[in-house]
This record gives sequence, C-alpha cells and structure tokens, in this order.
Amino acid sequence: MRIELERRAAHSVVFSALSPFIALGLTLVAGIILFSALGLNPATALFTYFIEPLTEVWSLHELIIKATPLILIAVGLSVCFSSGNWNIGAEGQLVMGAIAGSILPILFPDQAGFWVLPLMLVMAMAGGAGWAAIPAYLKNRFGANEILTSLMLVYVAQLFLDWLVRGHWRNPAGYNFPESRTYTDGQILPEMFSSGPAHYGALLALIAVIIAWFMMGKTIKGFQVKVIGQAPRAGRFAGFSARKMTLAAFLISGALAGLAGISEVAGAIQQLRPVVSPGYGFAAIIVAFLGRLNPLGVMAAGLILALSYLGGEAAQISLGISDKVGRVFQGVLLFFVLASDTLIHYRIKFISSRKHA
Amino acid sequence: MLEVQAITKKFGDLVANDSVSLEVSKGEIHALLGENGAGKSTLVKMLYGSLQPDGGEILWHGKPIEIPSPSQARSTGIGMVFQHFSLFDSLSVAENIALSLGKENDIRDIGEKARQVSEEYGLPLQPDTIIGDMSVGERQRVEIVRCLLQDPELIILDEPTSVLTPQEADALFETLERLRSEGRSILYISHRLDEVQKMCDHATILRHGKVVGECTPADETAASLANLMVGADVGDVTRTGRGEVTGEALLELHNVNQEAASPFAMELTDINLSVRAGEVVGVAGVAGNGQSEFFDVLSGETTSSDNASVRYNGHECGSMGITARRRLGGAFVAEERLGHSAVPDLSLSENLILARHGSDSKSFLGMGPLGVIQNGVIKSVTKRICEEMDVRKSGEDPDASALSGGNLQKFIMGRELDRKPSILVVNQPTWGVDAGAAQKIRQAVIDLARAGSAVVVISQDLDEIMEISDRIAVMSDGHLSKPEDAESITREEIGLKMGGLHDG
Amino acid sequence: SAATKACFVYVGPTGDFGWSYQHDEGRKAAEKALGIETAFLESVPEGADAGRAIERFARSGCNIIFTTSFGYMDATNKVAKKFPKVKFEHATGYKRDSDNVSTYSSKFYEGRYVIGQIAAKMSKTGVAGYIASFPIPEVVRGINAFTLGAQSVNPDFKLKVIWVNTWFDPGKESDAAKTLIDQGADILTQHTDSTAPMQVAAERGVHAFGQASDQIKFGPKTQMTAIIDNWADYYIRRIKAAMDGTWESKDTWGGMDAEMVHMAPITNVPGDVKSMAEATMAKIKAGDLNPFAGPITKQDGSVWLKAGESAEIGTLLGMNFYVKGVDDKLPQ
Amino acid sequence: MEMTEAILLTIFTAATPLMIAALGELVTERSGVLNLGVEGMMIMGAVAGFASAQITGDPYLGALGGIVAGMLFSLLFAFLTINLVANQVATGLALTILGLGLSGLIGEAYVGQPGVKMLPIVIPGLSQLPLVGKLLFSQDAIFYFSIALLIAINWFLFKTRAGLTLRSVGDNHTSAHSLGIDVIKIRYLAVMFGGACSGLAGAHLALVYVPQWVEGMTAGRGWIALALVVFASWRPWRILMGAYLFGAVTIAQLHIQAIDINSLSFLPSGLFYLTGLIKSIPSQFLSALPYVATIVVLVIISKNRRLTLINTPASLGKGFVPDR
Ligand SMILES: Nc1ncnc2c1ncn2[C@@H]1O[C@H](COP(=O)(O)OP(=O)(O)OP(=O)(O)O)[C@@H](O)[C@H]1O
Ligand SMILES: Nc1ncnc2c1ncn2[C@@H]1O[C@H](COP(=O)(O)OP(=O)(O)OP(=O)(O)O)[C@@H](O)[C@H]1O
Ligand SMILES: [Mg+2]
Ligand SMILES: [Mg+2]
Repeated sequence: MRIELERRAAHSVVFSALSPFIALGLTLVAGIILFSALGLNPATALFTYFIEPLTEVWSLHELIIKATPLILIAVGLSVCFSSGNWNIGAEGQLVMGAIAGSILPILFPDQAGFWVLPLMLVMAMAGGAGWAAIPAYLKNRFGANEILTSLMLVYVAQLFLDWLVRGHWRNPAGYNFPESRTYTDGQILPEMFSSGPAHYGALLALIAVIIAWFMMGKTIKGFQVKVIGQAPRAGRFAGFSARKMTLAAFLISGALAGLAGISEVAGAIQQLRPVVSPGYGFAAIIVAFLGRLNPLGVMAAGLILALSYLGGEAAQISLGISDKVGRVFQGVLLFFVLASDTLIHYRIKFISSRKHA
Repeated sequence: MLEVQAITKKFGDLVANDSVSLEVSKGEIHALLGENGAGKSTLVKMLYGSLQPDGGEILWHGKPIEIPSPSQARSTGIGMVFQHFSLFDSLSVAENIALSLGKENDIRDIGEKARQVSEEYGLPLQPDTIIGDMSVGERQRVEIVRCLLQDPELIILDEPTSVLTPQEADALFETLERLRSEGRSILYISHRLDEVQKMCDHATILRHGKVVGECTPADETAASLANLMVGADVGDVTRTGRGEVTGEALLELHNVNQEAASPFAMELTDINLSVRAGEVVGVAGVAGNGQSEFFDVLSGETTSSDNASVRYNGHECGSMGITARRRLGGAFVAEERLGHSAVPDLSLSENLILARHGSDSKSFLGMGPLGVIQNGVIKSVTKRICEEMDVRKSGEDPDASALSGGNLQKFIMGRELDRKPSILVVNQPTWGVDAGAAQKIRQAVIDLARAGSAVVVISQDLDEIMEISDRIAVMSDGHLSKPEDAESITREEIGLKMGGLHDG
Repeated sequence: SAATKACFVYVGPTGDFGWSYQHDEGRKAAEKALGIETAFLESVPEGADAGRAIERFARSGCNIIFTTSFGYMDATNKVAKKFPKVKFEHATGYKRDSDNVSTYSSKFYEGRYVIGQIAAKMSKTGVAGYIASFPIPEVVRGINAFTLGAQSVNPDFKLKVIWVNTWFDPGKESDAAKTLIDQGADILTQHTDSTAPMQVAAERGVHAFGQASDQIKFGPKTQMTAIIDNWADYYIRRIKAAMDGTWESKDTWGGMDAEMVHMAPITNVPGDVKSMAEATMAKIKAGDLNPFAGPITKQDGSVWLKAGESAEIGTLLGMNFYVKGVDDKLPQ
Repeated sequence: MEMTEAILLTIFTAATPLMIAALGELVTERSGVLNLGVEGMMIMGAVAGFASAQITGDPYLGALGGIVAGMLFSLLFAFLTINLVANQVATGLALTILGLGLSGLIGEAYVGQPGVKMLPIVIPGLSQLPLVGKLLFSQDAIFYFSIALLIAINWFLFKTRAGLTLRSVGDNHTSAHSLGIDVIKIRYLAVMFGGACSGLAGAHLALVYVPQWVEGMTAGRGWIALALVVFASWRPWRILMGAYLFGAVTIAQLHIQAIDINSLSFLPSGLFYLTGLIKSIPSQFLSALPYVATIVVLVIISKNRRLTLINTPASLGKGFVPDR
C-alpha cells in the first residue's frame, strides 16, 4: 500500500478545526496501547495525564506558569519564522534577558520604587533583543547563516550567566553558593489571583499574543512579515526591506524571549541561578510550529505542551511510570499533531500497490 | 507514429483533458494550440510519462503503450522540452544533461558530447557553466540539447520560443527543420501563431480540454487560428496618434551606472533615456542582457547613490526606493509573475496591497501609524479590477497561485492601471499569455499612454515591441541604445543591435 | 501511624549513575528496609519546576519529602510553609525557614583527605589531576581537603584542576581526564558524576578514585578506592523518625562517623599505603583528625588557620579560596 | 612530541562522532531534507550500540546495532516529513524529544555496566611511521571508517550519477520529478543514511569515546553536528575541518586550564605573558571558546556568497508533493 497526497484547491476550514482533535484521538489510541502494554489501566492513565491537571486550582496555576514562557517566546518566534528568519537561539536570548533584567535587583537591591519592575521588564527586553541582534547583524552584514550563529550564542549566554552567578553576582549572604540574592517585593512580578502563584507574567504573555495577532492579521506590518517570508523578491517589489525585516524579526523575538526570561526570574524563581530555563527556548520552537505560526494557535499549543509536562509528572507519581515514558508519550503526541495538520492542505489517499513512476 | 485516443485527465473536479485524440506522423511538425489553461501542457505531460492519464490510450507505431515514467518515455524515443524549465540552478550544463540520460552514458563524457551536439545543431553551449549563471535563452538551449542527446523520434516542445529572441527563435526553427528532415516528429506548442503558420504541417486545437478543431496552419490566417482557439474574434490592437507625442518628459534617466549586485547579475553602463507623456518606449533585447537590472533601476528596487540620475515628473529620485517612486506616480509590472509581482499564496486582494500600500495608504490603511488594513475597501477595489480586466477565477478572492498565468497577468496589469499612473514600467507584459489576453493587455498599455502617461515596455517579443511602441531602444550587454522612431526602424536593425552593436 | 509515604525529587535522571542514581539507591533501600511506599520525580529542573514538583508531592499525600539538589532550597522552604504537616528534607542547603524543614549533607571532604594521602603515596610524578564540575563551596572544599591530605604525605605535591562546567557529560569528562594525564598527572580524581574518567585512567594505565558510587567495575586495576554517597542509612533513620513522631527539624552534616561518607575497599595499592589510609580513616571516624585543622596557609600565602585552630563551619560551608599547593585560580 | 601526539589523539576522538553525524546530515540535507533530530538519532544509536555490544560481547556488532537503530528511528521522521509533508523543523525537534525518552527507557537495564570497548586496530608498518603513524594508523575502526566515509561521500556526491541525482533533488524537486527522478525514494534513502550515520556516531560515543551507557550521554553533540553542516556550507571536506577545529578548540581550552604556567618559562616573554593571560580567563569563557570560534570562522567563510549559494540545497526544508 502506498500513500498519496492530493492538494486541496483551498485549505480546508473543516480540517483546520478538526485536525487537533484527530491528533488527540490518535494520541488516545496510542496511549491506550502504550499504557496497556505497561500493565496499567489506560483509562486511569489517560485521565491522570490529560484531565487531572485541569481539575485542581493549584495545578491550573502551575499550568499557566509553565505555559507562560513557552507562549511568550513562541509568539516572538512565530513572527520571526513567518518572516523567513530562523532564530534557533531563543534560549540564549531568554538568558540574556534574564541577566539584563536582573541588573537592577542585583546591583541596586535597595531600589524599590514603583518604576523598578517596569524598568526591569524593559531592560530584559533590551537584553534579549540585543543578543538576538548579533545573528541578525551577522546575517545582514556577512551573510552568515543565522541558524548556526543563534544556536552557538545560546551556549555562550548560558556560560556567561554561569560566570556571573558564581562570581560577581553571587549572593553575598549565600555561603558562596551559585545564586544571586533573592529579589524583594518591588522587584517581583506579583501574583495575579489570591488562589495561587500564577503571576503577571501570564498577563504579559496574553498581551503579547493579542498584539502579535493584531499585528500579523490586521496591519501592514504583519503583511510585510508574511510577504518577505513567503516571497522575498515580491517583498522587495513591495518596497519592504528584507534586511530591516531580519533585524526587526530578531529584535521582536529576542525581546519576547528576554521578557520570558525576566518573567521566569522575577516571577517564578525570584533570583538568578546558573540555569534559569529548562530549555524553554527550544521547546518554544515546537510550540510555534504546533501553533502553525499563528499567535492564537501558539497560545493553544503552549497550553497543550505545558499540560503534557504536568500530566507527565502526575503520571510519574500516581502511576509510577517513569519520566522517560512521559517524554516518549509527549513525542508521540507531537508526531500525531504534526501528521494531522497534513489534512488541512491535502487529501490523503491510500492506494493499494499499483506500479507507478 | 504517435496516436492518442480519447485520453482523459482529471484534477479533482477539473477535467483538464476530455477525451482528446491526436495523431502525429513521422517527419511532421504538429502544432498544439489553445488558450491558457486549455490543457496542452497536461496532454504532453501524459505523453512524457510525468502525468498518468485517467482514461484513453496511447499508440506508438501502432501499438498501444504505457508510459509510466519519463525515463520510459525517453527510452521509447520521446523527448520533451518543458514549458517551465526543468533545470537545476546550482548544477552545471553537463550535470543537468546527465540527469536525463540513461545509465549507459558515462557522466564524464557527457560534457564533451553535449558540446558536440550543441555545436552541430547551432546551439553552442559551455558544458561547465552553472545554470544559475545563464540567461533564459541559454537555459532553453540546454533544455533542447538535453532532449536532442537522447536521440528521440518524437520531440515535444512546450512553448519553446516564448523566451527566445527572434534570432534565437530563427536558429531554433532551423534546428527544427533539420530535425524534421532527419525524419523525427515534433509536437509543438506555441501561442505565436505566425511561427506556427510558418513551420507546422498540422495543428490540433484545444479549448477547455477538448479538441475543437484540426487544420493545416499554412491554409489559415493568424486571425482565423486565434478565432478557433478562443471561439470568438480576437481583433487587433488599435492605436491612434502614433508619432505625434509632444508631451513633457515624465521619466528621465541620466547616466545611470549600476554595478552587478550578485554573481549572477549584469552591470549597467551609462544609461540615458527620456520618456514623454503620451508615448510608449519599447525596450527590446535578448534575455539576460540587463533587462531585469534595468527594470530594478527604473522601479527603485535598486537605488543609486546619485539622486539626480533618475527623475520622475521632474523630481529627482535616484536614491529613493520603490514605494517613494510609486508615490511620485510610478507603477511597475515585473517579469516574473509569481514571486515577484505577486505572492503565490496570498489572495488577490492581499496582492493588491502589495503594490499599493504606499501610494494608496490613505484609503487602504487606517488608524494612522498602526496601518490597519481596510479589508472592505481592498476587496471592492479587487473586484473592480477583476471586472475591468476580465480576470477569470474561481471564487471571490482566490490565491494568486490559483489563477492561470494569463489571468494573473491581467490582474497585475489591472492593479497598476487602476491607479492611473503617470509612469508605467512593464517587463515582459505578455510572456506565455494567450492571444486574447495579450491583446487586451497591449491595448490597455497603449490606452494609458494616450491618456497622457509615459510607458516603458521591456519585451523580448519583437512583434509586440513593434506593435505597441512609439520609439524603440535595445538593451544589450548592459547598454541601452538610443531610442529610435518605431516607424523608421526595421526588424533587422533591431536584431543587429540586440546582437551587441550598441552605440556609445 | 497510617502508611507512610516518602517522596524524592531528583535533579538528574536516575540513570546518571552518579548523584541522582545514588539518592535513588537510598530510596530503594529505605523502601525495602521499612516496607513503606515511595515515589520519585526525576530530571526536575531547578527553578519553577522544582516548586511544582515538591508541591505536587505534598498534595499527593507524601509524609516526608527529600529534595536532593542545592537548587531546590528556596522552593523547598516555600512549599514547606504551605504544608506544615509534611516533613521536608533538603540536601546540601542551609535554609530551614520553618520547623518542618531539615537539611542534610555529607562531609565528603573527609574522604577527599584520605584519597589525597593515597594519591601522594602512589604518585610518581607528584602531580594529580582533578576534574571539577562547578566552583561551588562543596567542590572547593573537596579540592582543598585532597590537597591537604596529599601534602600531609608530600609537602610539594601538586594538583592540577580542570573545570568542565558540567556535572555530567561523559565525553567532556573523558577529554579532561586525557588532558590531565597528558599534562603529567598520574593520579586522577573527579568531582563530576560519570565513570568516564575512571575508564580513561584504566586505558592509560594510571590510578584513579571513584566518585559517588563504587566504580571498581570500570577500573578493576585502576580504582584505589571510591568516595561513595551513601544516603540509605540517613534516609532510613529519618523516615523512621517521621513514622515514630520523633522527627525534628535539624541540620545533619554527617561524615565517616555517621556512615554518610562511605569508602569503597582500598585496592590496587601496596599494603603500607592501605594501612596508612585505614589509620587515617579510623582517626577521622574517632574525631581525632580534622582535615581542616591548622596550620593551613591559603593559596596566596596568607595564613588561614594557625596551629591548634580549626575551621569554622560557616567558612567551610561557603569556602571560596584555595589552600597552598593548588595549581589553579578559583573563579571569583 | 609525545604530548603533541597525545593531544592530537584526544582531538581526533572528540571530532570523530561529530564528523560522522555531520556527514550523514550533510547527505540528508543535500537531498533537500532538514532533519533536526540528529541528537535524538544519536542517542538512540548510543543506547542500541551499547546494548548490542553488551548482548553479543562484540563491539563491532554494537556499532552495527547503533547504525540499524539510527536508521530505523529516522524512518519515523521520513514518514512524517516525506509522506505526510509535515513541517521538518518541528518534526525533527519532536524526534529528539522522543529519542531522549526512548533511549532512557531502553537503557535502564544498562546503567552502571562497564561497556565493551572497541580497541584500536594497529596497522603494521604504517603505524611505525614518524609523526603520523600512531595518530592515523593505530586507531579504532570507527575512526578509519569516518575518514573512508568522508572520501566516499565526496566521491559519491560529486563523481557518481547517484550522487548527482541526489543533489538534483535537493536543488529543485519539481524539476527532478518532471525528469522522472523518484524524489520520494531518494529522500527516504538520504534520511535513512543520515539516521545510520547519527546512529554510528552515537555508537562511537558508547563504544569508543566512553564505553558506558548513561542517559543523555550525547550531551548536545547532535546540535553541534547540525551546526557543522551549515558551517561547512554543505561541503564534505569542510565538515572535516569544522569537526576537527571544534574538537581542537575544545581540547585546547582544557589544556590551557591544566598547564603549569611556570613550565612554559622557556617561551618568548610575549607568548609567555599571553598564555598567562589566557590562563587567567575564567573557565566559563574558555568553555565558550569553541562556540565563538565556530561563529567567527563561519563569518569569514560566508564572505564568498557565490560558493555558499551554489552549495546550499535550494529546496532544503520544503515539502514536496508530486503530481501524478
Ligand atoms: N497538477 C494540477 N493540478 C490541478 N490542476 C491542474 C494541474 N495542472 C494543470 N491544472 C489545470 O488544468 C488545466 C489545464 O492546464 P494546462 O497546463 O494543461 O494548460 P495549457 O493548455 O498548457 O495552458 P498554457 O497555454 O497556459 O500553458 C488548467 O485549468 C490548470 O489550472
Ligand atoms: N500541483 C498542483 N496542484 C494544484 N493545482 C495546480 C498544480 N499545478 C498547477 N496547478 C494549477 O494549474 C494552474 C497553472 O497551470 P499552468 O502552470 O499550466 O498555468 P498556465 O495557465 O499554463 O499559465 P502560464 O502559461 O502562464 O504558465 C493554476 O491554476 C494552478 O493552481
Ligand atoms: Mg502555461
Ligand atoms: Mg501549458
């Protein structure tokens, strides 16, 4: 048997809406097989995975906390990728944003004005954007491939942070352990609701989603991004500058990654540590594509990925299945989502072996 | 030799070939005619094995055959030159050729063989050249030589001359004559009816996927052929007031020099030109002699450091970009439709914004600096353009890629004309467009000029240039000849200038 | 009491055969010894995820939660405040903000002193190589203790240090091991988690010490002894205390005396070296020998401890200077 | 001299897995497919390589196991991106997630076991040669293979018809299809070849570099291999250069840390001072050196745009659905 695709005349609205559910259905089937094979009751396992995290207020908070950096970064990446610029280094930009945003609370710990927190956010965005500007500049000026330069800069940023928190920025009262002083009230993103720890970083993510959605869908700027990304030559014809776009795309995605960095550090962690992100910058690449580079889609994808982390933990504890099974299951889920999206643009035909070209 | 019986091909709901029958005998040149989208390319792709028919039969020397793949077609003795080149930009000529030859050919000898064959047929080629470095005409040559090296009995040529200069086309015709005399058959697709009349022994005419007629072209006139294809009268371009242009100079180029921007580009040297209100200046030339670079300089896609080198309506704008020039009254239609003048995966209305977001920002964009796209306005303008230019499409606002080439070109022309620009620069206005649509486009260009605009038409189609221009200049090796009166200049003179006899 | 549940949070995978692996061995031992239910979460990143993991345990009915990385310190204390009934045990930290938090660690440096002595006896070149992970006090303490031990045998003994900036990258650790041997070290020791350096040492025919676990399988002719993280005794003790209701908040910094630092059998050395090492261990156990007792000179030549003085616990906890004889500059 | 030789040997070992994985990915990308799942395929190769060597006791069967595992694992990617034209970037990343998880599961039983080391094969005669003898002719089989692979790939890509066909598919899949080239089959083969190479590179880690299995032991080397392909602008010899440069800088920074500055007093004072200066650089910055060096060299290389343009597969990362 052979699989053939036939391009639809127009992309299918039905399958655009349906494909996530098809993916979910397939994942459920795979889950049932996997969990039964492990000798577990598949119904309980799937419930633990996908429903339980949504049934308690605290875990909803945790879901939001986990999804926030993913969404913030992925929104920026969706703009950047749409413009045909491959920023793979959001992780490094996140780190640099966290560092730049931490200058105030670490070097000027006594400052506690109302302006401190906003300034921290701005500085973080500048830090992330600045770091992202390097691959953009190298691409524009020398034609250096941005995938490679942005990726390499991740390692450099991480080592720089490591050096800082083990050296000059070490907490003087912390027994020389590698962490900065903890931030004080005016330097911490406050909690949004009394019911739990979700902080205002989530609001920043929501705002970023809305702005990006508006910009990409409604304004000439978003149009510019799409045109340059899809047909650079036509972009030139329209009078749009590809170089400026490269810079802008990197600055936007870098700034949002930086914002994610400070939102983690000033929100969830409340101090600088040698490692401030468990790879959000890389996971966000998947989120951006799962969300089909659409800001609203990114939000949904960010929540789904976050849910799969939480569900994985819940399953580790209550079912005793290992973290590795969780990751395998996550991989399978991603594969199904990606595969189902094929239906949006193509009809899939199964053809029993006929000889062909 | 080849017989096609009631062949049918469907793409989804569209019947591209509806029970088409056709016969090509040994040693004849057989024309396949039809409008854009009539199903010509589809038919020949089935003969070459790149598409599989849904019904019908193909007979080769009287025996039914299956052509499951192009390599099968090649070993049967069928060769093809594609309408859209099937070449590889980063590979050399020899490598490109090797890819379509069988395993029995040692790839180390292919370069040498290609050189021999190419010279033998008067289509000289350097085997080591990278395709990306070649002009369109040269690429066509590669396609043909590649086909000839397979020593085919039947050669299919899908619109081979639409990218050639008259000289190149003439050389091709000689080659074809020679092939015919060697006893080979040729299936020939072209929109240029005069060459069909001149060369072809038989013609089959397709309309909407069906055969609507067969004839001996020599017995017909261009007009009667066109009528058969379209099913209605095409008519001629009407021109009034030729040679009476006295308007002021709207577009002026003064000593424009431009270095080659990339390894694959041409350098422009000392270009001077002045186009007055009311006139059409035609720029003829062999593809790859700097036309695209010239277009870019005119449009502002390439800017110069010398602001005075270009003037629009008297304003210096050499260092201004394309948007600023549009605001000064300029309008542009590029050579490549998909990917340059239009973005394939964007809708027509979005493609309208593409060229007019600057010049029409007042009506197209709202909310000041936010630049919110005004969908209502844009949709209605799109509709107006489509009606005005008779753009045939499925659906209200389809993607640009869903339109056939001719219809997309009509839309793009309409998009620019709708603005009533004072300056229009068009590169290859009717490349690959069928007779009916081409006529409409040419008429629109002339009408614009007569209404008081300055128009530059860059084209490789010398007939087109002769038909619509008031003055004619020739582009060769990055130089532009002095424009001369279209009434007095002859085809031969233009041909010579194209060959490199430029003044200055 | 109702069935007790003990829960563990690990920073690495249980398959790292190092830090997290040893904690998990402790968990398994406790489960077996006490017949209780246990659960664990592995590869939990420090930061926001740690807080969630700990809280999830607290909510899911764990009575005692062991958080086994320094980076979980603040998260542990934060969650502990919210769940006063649950007992929390944080490894290698110093904060105990509420009385349901304890801290614990091992005096690994006692073992380092012993292996320093062995190294000095066994080395022909008088140079040992030390593969270090990150410059935190724990690691610096180890380097200093090793140096002091070695100098007690050979005052001119030299130590070369390479920082690999990772706890765990077998490839990089093996590169560092080769480099140290190429630079003249004929004894290797490490403060990273993988067994790669032991394997390199075996291949190159030099001696080495195991780390975290007994690595004798990776170097049967190479390993002289190993400093083993033995958490089992501590975990059993503390979980039992929680079950009996005798658990209270405290700091445990246990050494050889408490069996928290455990040495693998001494092998591949002559009898006199073995007996010297065993004598030292006995003295340390008995409290007669403190590696950080004066006189000790700092790397820069200044006196840290005069004869008769011994180090304050605070200085030890936050140690960020070298003693004389370490050929490296400590990042500040 | 002996020290130089030892240093070079270390560099060679560090560079070999990078080079093999990068060469495989180069072939994949030359066919127009971008597989970002190298890290995942490598770790699958590592665990499978280790496991099959443990089971059979034979390191060569181990290497074979790594190759097969990498290849099978890449089929998953091939099916999604080639048959279903799923987004290649996202699928590659998902493959890495899956690989890291699956390898951990498979490897649980092997944690803490010493592996079977693949021993050097000393080539009699040649290995006695001065300078290069020990370096080039008393190495493990995978090292020899990596060099052979480089030469073979270079020959295959630029001297054979099959290589030409592969490149043509990467340059323009539509043209290739209209000439009757089976784009899908070729891409499948290219992806599988890349998977096999990644698998072998992983097996090298678990059989030669550090004969043991631990979770996540590839530690990001797959990403470096991917970067090397770009760095090399898709040309095989530059992969060699890139991998050895990266290896050299990695090892050099370790040596700088370990060197006793006083032992260098024979150096001219300027150089002596410089070495001292470098030695005083914090180790984090030294660790960052290979990454920075890669960027700097890439920038220098990128200046020749024409070469880059010609060598970059034009259809890289784009899905292809044939007309039929
Ligand atoms: N692969 C395809 N899938 C769907 N529709 C197609 C495909 N190829 C061609 N068509 C449609 O089939 C019809 C016939 O197309 P074809 O290319 O054969 O026309 P043509 O006669 O060659 O036109 P032209 O003169 O412009 O080259 C057109 O309507 C076209 O849109
Ligand atoms: N693979 C495909 N799937 C769906 N539609 C296709 C495909 N290939 C071509 N088409 C459709 O075919 C039409 C273009 O066909 P074709 O390239 O023959 O154009 P054309 O009419 O010949 O124009 P031109 O002569 O200017 O190239 C468009 O309608 C396009 O949407
Ligand atoms: Mg056509
Ligand atoms: Mg056609």
